[in-house]
Amino acid sequence: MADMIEDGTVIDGVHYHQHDIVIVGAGGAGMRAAIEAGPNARTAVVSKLYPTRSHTGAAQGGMAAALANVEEDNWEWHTYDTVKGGDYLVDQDAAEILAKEAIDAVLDLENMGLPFNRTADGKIDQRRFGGHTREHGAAPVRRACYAADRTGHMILQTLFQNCVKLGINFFNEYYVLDMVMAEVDGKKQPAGVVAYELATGDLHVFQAKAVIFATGGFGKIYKTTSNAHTLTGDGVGIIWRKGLPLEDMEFYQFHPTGLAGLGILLSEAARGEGAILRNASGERFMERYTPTLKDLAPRDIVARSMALEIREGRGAGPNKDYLYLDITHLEPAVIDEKLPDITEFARTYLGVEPYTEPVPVLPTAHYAMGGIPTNTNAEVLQSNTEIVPGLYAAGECACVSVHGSNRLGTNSLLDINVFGKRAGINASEYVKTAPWVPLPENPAKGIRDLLDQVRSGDGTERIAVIRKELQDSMDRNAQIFRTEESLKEVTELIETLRARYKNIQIQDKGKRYNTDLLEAIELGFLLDLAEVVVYSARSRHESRGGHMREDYPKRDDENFLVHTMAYLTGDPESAEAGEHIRLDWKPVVITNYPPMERKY
Amino acid sequence: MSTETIPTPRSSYAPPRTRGVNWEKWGWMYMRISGLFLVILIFGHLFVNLVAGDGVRAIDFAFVAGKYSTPFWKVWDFAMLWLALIHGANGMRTLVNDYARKPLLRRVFLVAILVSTILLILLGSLVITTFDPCPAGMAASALPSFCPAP
Amino acid sequence: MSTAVLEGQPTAPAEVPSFTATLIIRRYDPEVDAEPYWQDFDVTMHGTDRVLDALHKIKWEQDGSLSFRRSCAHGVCGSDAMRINGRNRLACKTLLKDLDLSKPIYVEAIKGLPLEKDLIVDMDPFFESYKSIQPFLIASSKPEKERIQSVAQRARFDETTKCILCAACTSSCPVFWTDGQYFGPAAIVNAHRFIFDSRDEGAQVRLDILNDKEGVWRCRTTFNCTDACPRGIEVTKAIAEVKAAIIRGKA
Amino acid sequence: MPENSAGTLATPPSATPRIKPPRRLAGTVYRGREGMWSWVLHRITGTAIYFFLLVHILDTSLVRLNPGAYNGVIDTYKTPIMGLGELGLVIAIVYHALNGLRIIAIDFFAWGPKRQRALFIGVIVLWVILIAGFAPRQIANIILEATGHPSA
Ligand SMILES: Cc1cc2nc3c(=O)[nH]c(=O)nc-3n(C[C@H](O)[C@H](O)[C@H](O)COP(=O)(O)OP(=O)(O)OC[C@H]3O[C@@H](n4cnc5c(N)ncnc54)[C@H](O)[C@@H]3O)c2cc1C
Ligand code: HEM
Ligand code: SF4
Ligand code: F3S
Ligand code: FES
Repeated sequence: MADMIEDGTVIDGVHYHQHDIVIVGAGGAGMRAAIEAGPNARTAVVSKLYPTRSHTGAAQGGMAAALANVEEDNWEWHTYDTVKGGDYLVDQDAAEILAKEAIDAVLDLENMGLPFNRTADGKIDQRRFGGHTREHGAAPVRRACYAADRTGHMILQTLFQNCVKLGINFFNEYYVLDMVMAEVDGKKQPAGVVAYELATGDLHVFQAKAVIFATGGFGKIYKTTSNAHTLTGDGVGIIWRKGLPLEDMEFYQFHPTGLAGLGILLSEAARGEGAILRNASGERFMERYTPTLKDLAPRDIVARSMALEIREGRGAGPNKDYLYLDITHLEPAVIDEKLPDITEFARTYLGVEPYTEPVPVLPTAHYAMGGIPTNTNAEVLQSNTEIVPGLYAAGECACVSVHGSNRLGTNSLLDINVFGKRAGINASEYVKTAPWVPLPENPAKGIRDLLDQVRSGDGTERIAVIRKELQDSMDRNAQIFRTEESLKEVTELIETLRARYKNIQIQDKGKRYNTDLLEAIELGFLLDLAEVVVYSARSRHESRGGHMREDYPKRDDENFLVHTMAYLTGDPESAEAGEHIRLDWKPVVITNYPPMERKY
Repeated sequence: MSTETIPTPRSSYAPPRTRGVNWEKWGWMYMRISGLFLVILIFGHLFVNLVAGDGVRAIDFAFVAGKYSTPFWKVWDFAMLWLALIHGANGMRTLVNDYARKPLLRRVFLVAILVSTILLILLGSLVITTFDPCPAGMAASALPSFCPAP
Repeated sequence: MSTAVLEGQPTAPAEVPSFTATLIIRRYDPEVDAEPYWQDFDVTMHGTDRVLDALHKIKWEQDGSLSFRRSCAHGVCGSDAMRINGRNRLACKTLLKDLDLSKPIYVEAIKGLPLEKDLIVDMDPFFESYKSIQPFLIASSKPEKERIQSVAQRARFDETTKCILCAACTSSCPVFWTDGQYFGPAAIVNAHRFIFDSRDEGAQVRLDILNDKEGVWRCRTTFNCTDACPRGIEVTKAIAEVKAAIIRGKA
Repeated sequence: MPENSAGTLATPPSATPRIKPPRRLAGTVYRGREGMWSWVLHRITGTAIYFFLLVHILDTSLVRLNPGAYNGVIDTYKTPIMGLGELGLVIAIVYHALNGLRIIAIDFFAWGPKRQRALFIGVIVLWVILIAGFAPRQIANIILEATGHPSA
């Protein structure tokens, strides 16, 4: 056994580091964890991007918390909305924690310096958001705390600022590509991670007592997405390849209002401030679908209604294939104060002036409800009940599950703060007593082989082509509406793409900043995750939240009020998904809210 | 990959910022305040010397002596001399700091500016304060009209 | 109609007439090149495409070794500041149709930071400078709930909270190019964000830091930073406000 | 209105370019705008004036040391070449002074930075006017001097 290798050692070109806690990812969740872990344990944050480039910075609308600063509200209503919004697939104990700790999460951020918008009496201002209601659905409530329409930006900046203050140790532009696991007392535990340094092409092994994954989402399995180019689900993919389960992967959220054709998001905050969705004839069609909440219904419902409008020929534009988001009735001063960025997006990218013209919009792939299963302590599960000691996950890459089958707007920025913090606290507690897990011999070997193979590959396939085919097909077949037929089509495509992926060639053979190489590796993760998403979706014969099966249009609580747990088994190289994916089911935790029909 | 790795391309951060007397703030203020005065002083100077009367053609010793016979123009030029020279020298210091990268070269330039400024200010002040409008040995035609005949 | 309603894309972009753009990119790979050199690429693009799309197209279809940073692709993460036709821009926020396409488009790395490869520069000096102005709230009390701040007090520093640390400003500053010692506009913008925050108690510390030889006084009001800022921050104005605060002795 | 905005998706590359391509050098010259070029000019003029001032103090000092020599030097100022040089100097000083006032306005007034472009245009306009007023006079004087006017 290589056992312990001292910090700073370089063996055979591989650099070794030792930290009590290694956090993978420097987005909102990763940095929130670092703020808790940093002062208590030797912590390193390893991120493939400079922290402030993380996609948390793109979040716009707000962060939910029942502060009751502007109108009556309480955390119990928030819990209810979260459960109902997630179509009752939410683990209710977790949702309670989320809603309860929301208040402190917001106050923590304010104390750290986040410049929230203010009410007339100087308190944190709040606004409406889809699915957030008072008195269990009676009417929309102002619950989202916000900083103009760049709440995520301000969260990311504030967390980074506090990391600077605490002197957190960052390894920026280091791509974590593998987790090293070793057996302790017959149980698999993380011993560290292997990272690729973009600048030099060197490999680094970060030995750690505890590893926290906070690598964000994987929206790039789709073509039209609000997600960044870098959101390729590496963390989720690494966990998957270790044989650990992934939960509820079929539930992917489509946000109703992406800029048509581009996917750039126009926050729900626009509708929170009064924007209206209209079809070609100018009709406010959401009144027909959800008379109470109208445009502020949860995202799955709005996105589905939009898709129906288009399907039934009421779309706008020459091809009747998009709808309008109308804010022309809002005062320009209000728009400038509360929605400055998104109006600028419309101007810059579509050349539309939102003061006077409605903006063409379409649903866009947005958020992964599923991911690495964790309990409410952010500990990663290796089965329905058992945890992996020392392994944590938080943020979009994790599935607690507080979002169930459909996340409410503003609950994710909340999620990353609440569970990021929990991950940081729990990991620091854990490493106080936990022993070092010995590193196996040559821990970087697997990744070095993979990199060498990709680098030296002389096949005929280009990664961009494979990626595009995947993304196009996912958009076509695994989007808002799914059928057995469409899912089968994309399953078959993924099978061939996986085969073709083995025959790729990259052009950049160098060491420095070889983004060509990393895009190839990222594509590997995308293929893996798309396969799990589609496989899980095919097996869920019901419609719930973000998962709409046209061939099974009803929710089926009898058979499917359970979380999907997908495992990689057998020969991962085997062609058919069924040969290497095993599905299992995990019960949903229900405390106060028995499943009911979902009406808004 | 072998043990041999290419040297890290990340250059280390630049040396610590040099400390010393903070000339910058007062220099900055000075540039602006002196600038305001200089506008009046220089424009007045230019006007009287180059525009009024016969313009540049009128300038000769007698012209200067005539101006300096009253304290008004002495004070004027004295102020202009000091303000402009220090302003210019401070401006040149900025330039040198910006563009002279080698520490030695920078030093040489800065000292040169300092020395020349002091010398010129002294020289100029001396000239203005001790000016004699009717020096001996000049042809009467070259002297201002108010000089007593030699 | 098939099951998938939102068949592929809104077709609008597909109908857009395509056009050829020529990009001339300043390439450099220290592993093989002694000096940076210019290389031409022709790409077929569409109406709403951005320079970033063109770069991607080159990377994905012509030359995979072309290296540049990017992430969000809509101007909020600050990854892809580069010099496009002689001015600092975000590639993801520069639409091709706003450029003169009858001539080639010149793309090169931002200036003033060490060039690493192609369009990638070493950002560490930039972040060091940012860190040295103590970019975090300094406040002694820890209230039970939120600190109270009026709408007007909040508005006072709103503008400078928009910064995405893209370095477009700092690397457009002629003073920064001279020796790279100047704190640079981005650091000052981020200091401004705290100096004028009514909740912060560290204004004096930051003003002292920026009163340094390499601080605000080196700014010669050339406005390149303001012109370059993709977030529309009036950077020069923020710097002027910091100067004024130093002179008055308090924010 | 809807059709209109749909059309915007299909806008072809606009005919009026905003940023024109630069010259191709080792790296391109930064295409700054008014602010940067005004500063470049300010620097150049400031430096030019500074060197003139050094010489000017030296020659004026002759007034104290040797009036005869002073007249000799001043006479060279009246030659056409020096006359033109002097014109250049005035052009430089006027620009530097006006732009200096612009900088002061930017620094000390809240509206300054926002109006810097307008101020720059103001500087240029005033500059041209002042020079237009001064140049003919100076040139007339030079010609008169060159044609041997008696006042020397
Ligand atoms: C446009 C948009 C708007 C949104 N608006 C809202 C909103 O208004 N309210 C709300 O609640 N939620 C919103 N969301 C959702 C929310 O922003 C995200 O879910 C959340 O920010 C995810 O945070 P994270 O910390 O998990 O991941 P991220 O912020 O995405 O961070 C991921 C981190 O992991 C790192 N990483 C990834 N892979 C690797 C690797 N292999 N090695 C090392 N590091 C790696 C990255 O560098 C990055 O630092 C929005 C999302 C988008 C896209
Ligand atoms: C006529 C009135 C003048 C005004 C209003 C004026 C104003 C200014 C101002 C405000 C600056 C500071 C610029 C900055 O900080 O960015 C400056 C710089 C400078 N001035 Fe003047 N000035 C005047 C005359 C002069 C004279 C007579 C000289 C020469 C001796 C001179 C030489 C310089 C130089 C060399 C600089 C430095 C330029 C730089 O750093 O870019 N100025 N001037
Ligand atoms: S001030 Fe503007 S240009 Fe400068 S780093 Fe911030 S966002 Fe970028
Ligand atoms: S570009 Fe530089 S000189 Fe000042 S106005 Fe901006 S910091
Ligand atoms: S890619 Fe994020 S700012 Fe351009």
